[in-house]
Amino acid sequence: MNTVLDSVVFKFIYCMLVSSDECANSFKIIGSGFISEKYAIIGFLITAFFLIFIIVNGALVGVLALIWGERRLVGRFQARLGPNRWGPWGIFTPVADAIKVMFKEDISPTLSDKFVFILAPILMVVPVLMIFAVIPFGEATFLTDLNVGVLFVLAITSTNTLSVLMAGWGSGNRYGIIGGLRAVAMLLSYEIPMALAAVGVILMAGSLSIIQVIESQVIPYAIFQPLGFLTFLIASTAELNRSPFDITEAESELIAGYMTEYSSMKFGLFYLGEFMATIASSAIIVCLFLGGWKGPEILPSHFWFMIKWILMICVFIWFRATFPRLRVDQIMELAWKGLFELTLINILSIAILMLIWPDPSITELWIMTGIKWIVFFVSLWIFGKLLGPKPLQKNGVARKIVLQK
Amino acid sequence: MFGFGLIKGLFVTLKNLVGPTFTVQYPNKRVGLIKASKYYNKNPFSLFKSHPLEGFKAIVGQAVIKEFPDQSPRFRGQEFNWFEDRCTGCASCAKYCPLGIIEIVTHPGEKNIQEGTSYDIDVFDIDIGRCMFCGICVEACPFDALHMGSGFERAIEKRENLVISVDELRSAEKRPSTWFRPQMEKSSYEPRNEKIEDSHDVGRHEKPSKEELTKRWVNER
Amino acid sequence: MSLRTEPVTMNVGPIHPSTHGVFRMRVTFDGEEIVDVEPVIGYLHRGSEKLAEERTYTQVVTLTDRMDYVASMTNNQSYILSVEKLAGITPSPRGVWLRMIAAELQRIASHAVANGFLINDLGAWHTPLLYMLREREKILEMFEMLCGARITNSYLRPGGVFMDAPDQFWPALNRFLDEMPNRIDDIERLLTTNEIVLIRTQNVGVLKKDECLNASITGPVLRASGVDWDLRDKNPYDYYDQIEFSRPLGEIGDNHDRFLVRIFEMRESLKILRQCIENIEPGPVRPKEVPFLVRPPKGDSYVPIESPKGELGFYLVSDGGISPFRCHVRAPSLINLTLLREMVLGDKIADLFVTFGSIDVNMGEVDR
Amino acid sequence: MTKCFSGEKICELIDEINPQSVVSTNSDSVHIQPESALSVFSELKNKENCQFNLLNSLTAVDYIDHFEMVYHLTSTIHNHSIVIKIICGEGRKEPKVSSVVNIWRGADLQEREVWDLMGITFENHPNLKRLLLWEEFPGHPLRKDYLR
Repeated sequence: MNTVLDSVVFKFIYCMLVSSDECANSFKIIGSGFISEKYAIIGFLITAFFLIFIIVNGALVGVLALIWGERRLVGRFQARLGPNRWGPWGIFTPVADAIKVMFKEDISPTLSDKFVFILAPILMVVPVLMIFAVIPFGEATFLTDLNVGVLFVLAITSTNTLSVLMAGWGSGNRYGIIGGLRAVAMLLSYEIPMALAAVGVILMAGSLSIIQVIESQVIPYAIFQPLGFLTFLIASTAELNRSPFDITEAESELIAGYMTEYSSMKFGLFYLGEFMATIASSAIIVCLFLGGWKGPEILPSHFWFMIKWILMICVFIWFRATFPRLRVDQIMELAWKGLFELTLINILSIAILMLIWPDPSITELWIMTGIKWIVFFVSLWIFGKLLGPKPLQKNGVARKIVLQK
Repeated sequence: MFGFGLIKGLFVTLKNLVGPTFTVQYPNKRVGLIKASKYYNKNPFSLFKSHPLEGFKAIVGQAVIKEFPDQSPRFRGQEFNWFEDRCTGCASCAKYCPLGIIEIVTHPGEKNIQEGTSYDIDVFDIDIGRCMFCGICVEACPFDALHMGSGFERAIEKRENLVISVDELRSAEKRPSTWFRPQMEKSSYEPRNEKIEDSHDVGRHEKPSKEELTKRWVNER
Repeated sequence: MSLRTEPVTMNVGPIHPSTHGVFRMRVTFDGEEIVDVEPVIGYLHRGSEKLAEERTYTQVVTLTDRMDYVASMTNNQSYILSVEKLAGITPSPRGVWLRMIAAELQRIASHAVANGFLINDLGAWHTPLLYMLREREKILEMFEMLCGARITNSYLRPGGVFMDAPDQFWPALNRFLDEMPNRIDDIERLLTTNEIVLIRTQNVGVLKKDECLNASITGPVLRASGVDWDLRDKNPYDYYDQIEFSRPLGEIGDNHDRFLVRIFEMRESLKILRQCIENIEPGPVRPKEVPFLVRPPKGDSYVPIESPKGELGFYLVSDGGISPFRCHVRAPSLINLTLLREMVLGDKIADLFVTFGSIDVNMGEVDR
Repeated sequence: MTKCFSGEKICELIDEINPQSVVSTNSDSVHIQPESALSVFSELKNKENCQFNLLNSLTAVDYIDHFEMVYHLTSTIHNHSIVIKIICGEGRKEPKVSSVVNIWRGADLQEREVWDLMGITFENHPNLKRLLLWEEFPGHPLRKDYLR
């Protein structure tokens, strides 16, 4: 198991603070710090605090960048300019947004359950921040390497459900309640395909540690198991409440769903949590399916991770700009009748292939990839037939618009 | 195959991502070096001499220039254009206004004789705050004295200031719209770029001379 | 096992993102299912009919602009036709062709807005809506060339139109006619085969042929149900009898049919526009003898036209004065709302807004 | 082209149904008696040579000494149309006609609108409430004697 101490950054700062032989060996130039080995725990705490400070603020800056990027990119997808007033190319728009949100009046409705109402936005942000603890931002650059990293991520993300329900219930608004209940139904359902899609990865990697998963990817799992990638992508889009699965907020139906009654910084926290979840979730997808920091060695590993990360976020924005929303029953249908079975097929096919080739060489891996793609197309075709838009025909004749002369 | 329609849709949005935008950065547009030098009518090097700040901004594409959306010469805008020389104070505009927002007070005078007797204008108030820019007053004006304006940036802080008085009308810049004035359209006149000061240029017919008036109103009766 | 549930009554609107204005529905939900809907309207009531009784016939044109504010040209057209019939005015041919061009452009614009907002109600984050509005923008620019205003046009006058089209109008129109088919193709590529749109709209909000006719529902909604009833063809006004066009008919009458019918009608309008350009001839746009103050004889008139929303007609009664004695608007948007409750009962909450959007009502016209 | 029947033709059509119904005949419309209106309308909708299945428009006019209901009917099958008028509320006293909602569902909102703005009561209307104005609104604004 890799511990916290294996992270290069951590070691670097730790050794600047603490004088010990181990540090003197690993970082010869710096030598040892000024805290004696007796009080090493203080050095440890200071280092940990410093790193957490960086990660949290990095996430916040990332959210600001994402808000700008999303608005700008969606604008371009819609053939308009997007925000362009504040600063060059409008890059200070999120700052102006943040200032506006902070200085708005904080309203809590009379009918609301105050404790729950206030607790909900806080619960939204904290778990998402915890995900960043296990993300490796580059080779040997991570906060910690849990041996159950994937499990940790899946467990932490599911707590979002609770906060959405609390927000919907606590605000005492009917739109809010409907939004919250929809969220519970949808988020709980999509936990299962998400976890099962991750099982395919875990089977191949043979480990739950995210670092191990990345290191085991000779071919990125997105290419190696397209079915798993597709289901994980769809499920995580649903987990993020993003279009086409944004029924919890559903602007055209429920106004803003569970955050209808929120204003000021409470709303800001929801906003923050949502965008941070997008960033974190993209990072997870990059780690599990796109080979993490791996890439040709012309660029440092961190760059590869950043490029993939940003591309993944752009894909989410692209989805949002293109797709209409699904209805609530269709979403549940997709989860239970579609994705659930598809992930099972994925796991089954991987298990069979691993039985045939327990220790595959590169050629055998490519053969396995080919088989996986065949399985992908066949299963998608079958499920499209079963679940797709059925009544294209009426009385067996394809429906069309008649042009009466 | 299932999902094919979704993928087609994704490519349509992708096509629009790289395509042109249809909104404009009104009123200030941020542009690069080439467009900025074209706007200041300089070559890029002399731009640095005359407008150093704008020149440096232009290197990163941040030079600020004015940009207006396209506007038809017939645009029925604010700031009514009124030519006192042509106005006889008949108050047709006030009568035909569907909302009755024009107020005219006159007294008999000698100043603006068009055809027959005339009245001098004391009060000519137009309540722009209630105006809906239908242009029926302009259509009703028999002497082409009143014209629609071409502006649209008349946001002000107080509602009282939305009433245009006669002095304001007199002193205002004359950029009449060509709405219901086909004679102005023939000369390819652009209200955005050109002003009209002479009231002879806006009418359908010339102002008659004293002799003609005498002939018409005295001798022929 | 069945759960004990309790219906929840909720006010949707008048301030709600997808009620297309200030429409209010008192909706009762049971979980996600709709149990009861009662439309409550009147938030935009301005008393246009009463106001018209105190204005001259020309001044009323400005009131008609504000009824269906996404299709002012067809409103003007309907009103002017009624006045012409009442006063016995024969319009100038060029004026008639010009107002037909304006009306067909307006139909494209209105259908573009209807389809865009329908997809917006489906939750498409405004993308198809903005593509549609981009096309509408070109039409509005052409209207600005014609009459100096973009939405409240007041372009038509008894006897024709008030001013001939400027020189730059015809190239702009031709460019639009060349580009628009590609744009509609784009929209179709984006939406008509989109699986999400298909499963959301098919077999939702179904209107049967007979129900539809019995409830006086007209326009694209009626044609989507399969009734071949288009007043441009069945009761041609202006010069529509000299023009060949086909009428798209749906089969089932669900939301998807209504969406498709509007898309096809946009293509048909382009065809009509091309024929109008071919047929238009030089001449005056308005007969000289028509006075500024129209003073029709005693009597009444009702000329229905096919507006983008349905059959629009002005019932005018004259007592021989300079203003109408009574001016009644047969507003298609209001009457198309008759069956809203029947259409959405038993559907999900999300379908309510899609069905409402697919009827394409305009609150300015509903409340007048 | 929709064939608009002249007054005499409409009179003939209605005489086949109920000979006493027609009060007077104009050039393009007929006035019928309010009492027999419902039976005439239902026959007009169902009779083979009429089949007026589309109620285009339903409105009321205030002629100061009486009110007049105006019905524009069209048949989408034969493509012809008629105009029928009913005089009600002579001397401005409680104008009252029978509702046609059971014949044409499309009359629902239009009759509510007429009741709201003109104050004509429709008997047997299932839901005769104010449509555009609020319930407590005094008077009926489209009447000629309505003053703010």
